[in-house]
Amino acid sequence: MILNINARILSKKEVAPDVFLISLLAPLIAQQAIPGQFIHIKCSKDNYPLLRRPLSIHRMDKDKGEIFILFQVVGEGTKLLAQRAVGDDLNIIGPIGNGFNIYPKSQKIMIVGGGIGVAPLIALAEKSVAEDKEVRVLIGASKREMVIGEELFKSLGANVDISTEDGSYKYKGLVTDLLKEVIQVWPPDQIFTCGPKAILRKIADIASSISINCQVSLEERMGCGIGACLGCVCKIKIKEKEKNNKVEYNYKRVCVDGPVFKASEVIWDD
Amino acid sequence: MILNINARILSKKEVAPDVFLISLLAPLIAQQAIPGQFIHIKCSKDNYPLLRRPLSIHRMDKDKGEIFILFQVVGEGTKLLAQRAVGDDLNIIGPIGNGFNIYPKSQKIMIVGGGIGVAPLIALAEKSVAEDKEVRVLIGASKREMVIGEELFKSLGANVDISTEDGSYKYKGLVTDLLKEVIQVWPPDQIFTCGPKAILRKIADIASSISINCQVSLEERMGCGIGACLGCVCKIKIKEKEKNNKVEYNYKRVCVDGPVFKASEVIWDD
Amino acid sequence: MIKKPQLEVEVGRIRMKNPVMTASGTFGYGEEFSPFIDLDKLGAMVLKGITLKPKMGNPPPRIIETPSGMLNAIGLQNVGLEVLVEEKLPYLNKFTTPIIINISGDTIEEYIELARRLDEVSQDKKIAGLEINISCPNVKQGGMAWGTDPQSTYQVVNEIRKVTSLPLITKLSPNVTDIRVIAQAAEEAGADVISLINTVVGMAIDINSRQPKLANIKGGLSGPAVKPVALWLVWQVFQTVNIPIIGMGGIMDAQDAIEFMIAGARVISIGTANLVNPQATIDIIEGIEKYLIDNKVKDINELVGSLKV
Amino acid sequence: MIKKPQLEVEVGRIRMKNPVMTASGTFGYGEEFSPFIDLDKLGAMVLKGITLKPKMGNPPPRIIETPSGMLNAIGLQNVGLEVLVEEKLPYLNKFTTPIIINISGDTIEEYIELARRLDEVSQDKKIAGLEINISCPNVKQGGMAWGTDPQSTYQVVNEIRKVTSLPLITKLSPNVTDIRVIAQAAEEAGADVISLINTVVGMAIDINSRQPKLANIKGGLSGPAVKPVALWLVWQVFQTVNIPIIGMGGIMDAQDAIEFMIAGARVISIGTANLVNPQATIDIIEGIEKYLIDNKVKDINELVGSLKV
Ligand SMILES: Cc1cc2nc3c(=O)[nH]c(=O)nc-3n(C[C@H](O)[C@H](O)[C@H](O)COP(=O)(O)OP(=O)(O)OC[C@H]3O[C@@H](n4cnc5c(N)ncnc54)[C@H](O)[C@@H]3O)c2cc1C
Ligand SMILES: Cc1cc2nc3c(=O)[nH]c(=O)nc-3n(C[C@H](O)[C@H](O)[C@H](O)COP(=O)(O)OP(=O)(O)OC[C@H]3O[C@@H](n4cnc5c(N)ncnc54)[C@H](O)[C@@H]3O)c2cc1C
Ligand SMILES: Cc1cc2nc3c(=O)[nH]c(=O)nc-3n(C[C@H](O)[C@H](O)[C@H](O)COP(=O)(O)O)c2cc1C
Ligand SMILES: Cc1cc2nc3c(=O)[nH]c(=O)nc-3n(C[C@H](O)[C@H](O)[C@H](O)COP(=O)(O)O)c2cc1C
Ligand code: FES
Ligand code: FES
Repeated sequence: MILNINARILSKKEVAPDVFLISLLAPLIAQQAIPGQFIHIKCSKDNYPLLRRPLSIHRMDKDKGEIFILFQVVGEGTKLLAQRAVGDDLNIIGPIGNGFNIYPKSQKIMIVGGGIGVAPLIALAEKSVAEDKEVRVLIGASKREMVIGEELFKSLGANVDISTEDGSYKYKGLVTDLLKEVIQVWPPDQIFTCGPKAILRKIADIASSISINCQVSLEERMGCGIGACLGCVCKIKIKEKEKNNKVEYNYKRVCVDGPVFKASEVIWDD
Repeated sequence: MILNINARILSKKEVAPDVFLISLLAPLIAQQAIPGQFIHIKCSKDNYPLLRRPLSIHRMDKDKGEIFILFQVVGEGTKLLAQRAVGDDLNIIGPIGNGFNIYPKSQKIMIVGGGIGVAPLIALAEKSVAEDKEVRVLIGASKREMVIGEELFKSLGANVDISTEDGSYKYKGLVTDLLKEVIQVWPPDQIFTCGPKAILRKIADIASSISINCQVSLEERMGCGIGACLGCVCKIKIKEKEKNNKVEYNYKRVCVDGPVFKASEVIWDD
Repeated sequence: MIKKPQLEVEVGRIRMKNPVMTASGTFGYGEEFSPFIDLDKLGAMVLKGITLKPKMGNPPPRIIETPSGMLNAIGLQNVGLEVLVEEKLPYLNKFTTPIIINISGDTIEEYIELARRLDEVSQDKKIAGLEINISCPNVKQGGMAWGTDPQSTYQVVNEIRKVTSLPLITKLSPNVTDIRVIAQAAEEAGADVISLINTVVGMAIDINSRQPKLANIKGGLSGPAVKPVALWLVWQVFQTVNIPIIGMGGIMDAQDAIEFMIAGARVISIGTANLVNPQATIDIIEGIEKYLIDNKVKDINELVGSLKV
Repeated sequence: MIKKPQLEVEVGRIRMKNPVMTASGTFGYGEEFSPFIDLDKLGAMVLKGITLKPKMGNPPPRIIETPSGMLNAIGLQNVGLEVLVEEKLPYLNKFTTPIIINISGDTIEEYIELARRLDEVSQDKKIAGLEINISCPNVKQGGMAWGTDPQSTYQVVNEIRKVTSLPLITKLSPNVTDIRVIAQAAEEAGADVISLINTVVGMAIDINSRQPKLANIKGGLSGPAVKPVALWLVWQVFQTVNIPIIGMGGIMDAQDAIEFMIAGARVISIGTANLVNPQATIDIIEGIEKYLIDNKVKDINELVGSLKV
């Protein structure tokens, strides 16, 4: 059941330059939420900026009734959010979306996060570990300071590799290059990924070339966040219709039909 | 010379319910300002709300280079202003306007303030006292908590009378009724007033009936605040043209032709 | 004890508990909002615009935020008439709230066919009325083109009038030189109600890529930014026609809603506000009631067109 | 060392140091802004709209803030042609910045007489061009009525063309069904430049008094709220005419300005932003220069109409 509530801000921390971690008191959302779902947030107290902002549920603590968001300040909405004070109430809608689907039979789980895309992947790693999966995490960042979540993933017992584009930390290059190397030695049963579209697309290609189930968390500009406005669509293949060599597709809503889609179903052409 | 500067907020205090006193570091404005002038303030840091808000210079401390504003929270702009933090920079334009004109030959100065209208009158009382005038102040408020400036006026050596509409403090009734009584025993050389339009109008009538120079500080919605947009006009009589029993008028800009006008020149009909 | 003010209104034979309804395209098929509000409390529900056949809509991005507003270019993605009737209406028919179907066509024949079928359907599915969308800026053919010319407005409404006895609401575009002649044409053609405004055409550009921010290049502006424009157009139409008006455009709260009623709207529609606050409709109903009590207005209908000029 | 980008532009024989000018009515007679900026740094200055005789304007309130915008109903208060020429131009002629006079008439004869007189005057007072305001929503006769019909647009521009060789800018109203036909009419009638948009008609209501917030009932909406609309109309006109375009409507910063240039404006005008930040023009000139350097654009003219669709 999706809720519209005012959630108390319990803590706020700048974990990397312009990247904030906020915890919210939201017991009913924490109870229900599954990894890969998100909340839709009213960042301001007035009508400016107007629309809500979608942010993944970074982690949930069902016992304490808390949820966490981890976000990068990129514009007006996230700027205001970063300025909100501990103790303030934040109006949020959630949990929203389908979440990641970990197949029961999967044993080796590969998690690949690009930049702030690691946000929903911690919860996913937590769940995978709880389900006794072997978990390997690849984190890609532009430079050392922007590597987020390394300690957290490690504390969960995951094997973590890191790439930085400028080579300032660990593997130098794109996380997709790192992925290509790692799967040679450690072929996973499933790949889960979240990050910039260009990265997701490459990972989808890699996964498809070796026929591994890959799930990507997509981002699209949102209006309602609850499936009503059809503002947030992406192109998803219609399987039955792949005739005449022409791929047929539908527009699916990222908010409620996603945000997680099978990489093989996504049409990446825009 | 009118300036556009960022002035540091030095202090902030709620002096009555929803009435705030803020001091700003603005040496060049403090130097030049005369009582009755105002500053035009960007209350928000972004474009929402869009326009500046005009507030009188409540007091100026030329030595310390400080100016004070005293304002009531009535809408979005003043609400944001009240939320600004000490240490923040506030973008302001000023000093603007003509200010009150104390005639050298005047000996008895009557100052009448309605509600938050007392804001610019403290500076005026200060100047009048400094020029060795006898000063009497009447403050009108809705109720006791809303009486503003009593101690300040007294500390300047002014004789202060107060009226409250609900009778919760001193004289019960309108400040205009109080004025009528006081001028019987203490006819002033000049009356200066600021407050709600209905009050100003009545005071103008009283002053005209006994032919005393009366100066009113008017309020009108402002755009630029610097005389360019013609948004803030009021009707001011054209003296020479009072022929055919028809009062002729011009639209004068409250921001730079005012905000202080001779009560006898103002056309009150709208 | 304070007596509750009378909130009931009637437009074109559609009786509503209160004057607050939902604007097409911002309320899905109603069901999406059931976690947040009791759909039975609404004055009426207008569903996402429907076409004869399912429509894919425009490529993304479809939504861009602008200062105090948003541009959308959904392009009328919808499930098509038959799915609406078979899958969406049964759920909605569980509620007492009148259901209004917003219809769009590329050709006049499509409009007629839609109206004819819905008229038929309304025998067993509850349909309170049709809203003729001749003002959608986001589809290539049809849409807005119909509503920017009095002749074509007359023609569409008139042809639809012939095939159905359902109450007809004609939804007008603000993108016209003189909305009064369009409103008049709709009235003469047999519309029972005028609704306005649909969105205002606009665009936004990404200065880094130098591309339009919307894949569709242009979109429809809605939200608080357009409120002053919508209010003026409602007031203009109120002075022109004798049929009731549904006012919308940037209504975010009860104050906004009351402005529209004073300007002449008998009913108001909540659009973009639903996206920002899924409880907006209910908050606004309560806010209107409070205003009436505070201002000692016994009947909401007294407010309509009460602007003092 | 980074080479400074080329900022010079030319519209209708008016050469400007940079593409940033001021929008009529928001910059007074220039002098009001001299405490804040160096008027010599501007691309051009357009003065408050002038009429043949002095005009009183509308009663107050004349300005109301709206979400991300403002409504104004100044009603063209101005000192009249003679005072402009005798008292305002001498001061402005001390600067090198081109001065453009925005003219309004109730009748076509008034427009002609204004243009004729200004043409005469331009022998010894420097006048770079005339902007024909056929789009003011705040005056009873004349104003916007001229600019909402292609025939009357053609007529006004054509008659003015006959009496002056000064560069002619025609300022268009956004309150029309199809701005392209109006722009075309202006071009055919001999306009050298098109400027747009003037304000969008709107209103606001005080729900306590139930009166319009503006004494004039309606006013013109400007500011960020209208930016998406203005941008779309500039892009429409850019695809239609061959003469250069001056774009305006809600430009608050350099990013906004660049959007307009990409959409097809060779020059941009700053209106409402002047009221919010009297240094806006200078900030925007600097911001544009920075963008050009960052994006390695050598000449500002390369940006004009470079939208990728
Ligand atoms: C399902 C989902 C989950 C997300 N989870 C996270 C997260 O956990 N942490 C995080 O830092 N970011 C996340 N994002 C991206 C985040 O929503 C945007 O960074 C944010 O909306 C930017 O808002 P702004 O006002 O700061 O930026 P602006 O650029 O000012 O925003 C303008 C508009 O664009 C939209 N927008 C901007 N960037 C994006 C984007 N990448 N995706 C979708 N809409 C965008 C905004 O919502 C807003 O409507 C997620 C996005 C989606 C769709
Ligand atoms: C010369 C001058 C001096 C003033 N001095 C003071 C002062 O010292 N202390 C004080 O508390 N108030 C003063 N005011 C009134 C003050 O400007 C308004 O209360 C304030 O602008 C309200 O802004 P808001 O956003 O809070 O209210 P909103 O109602 O949200 O404002 C909406 C719009 O209306 C305008 N507005 C609202 N009320 C007034 C008003 N009374 N006069 C002019 N414009 C108004 C605002 O500027 C804004 O543009 C003065 C006004 C003027 C013209
Ligand atoms: C996302 C979105 C989708 C819309 N879809 C439709 C539609 O299908 N049919 C229609 O007539 N109007 C549609 N509209 C217009 C709204 O019904 C309404 O007329 C407009 O948004 C103005 O109201 P608002 O400012 O309250 O949103 C849509 C608006 C939005 C924002
Ligand atoms: C207070 C005010 C006065 C204006 N006066 C005039 C005028 O006299 N002549 C004119 O052509 N346009 C006038 N305009 C319109 C502006 O020049 C400009 O076209 C419009 O405001 C849109 O630009 P903006 O959003 O940047 O303000 C006026 C606008 C404002 C806000
Ligand atoms: S954001 Fe409205 S449908 Fe997804
Ligand atoms: S506020 Fe612009 S002239 Fe006074």
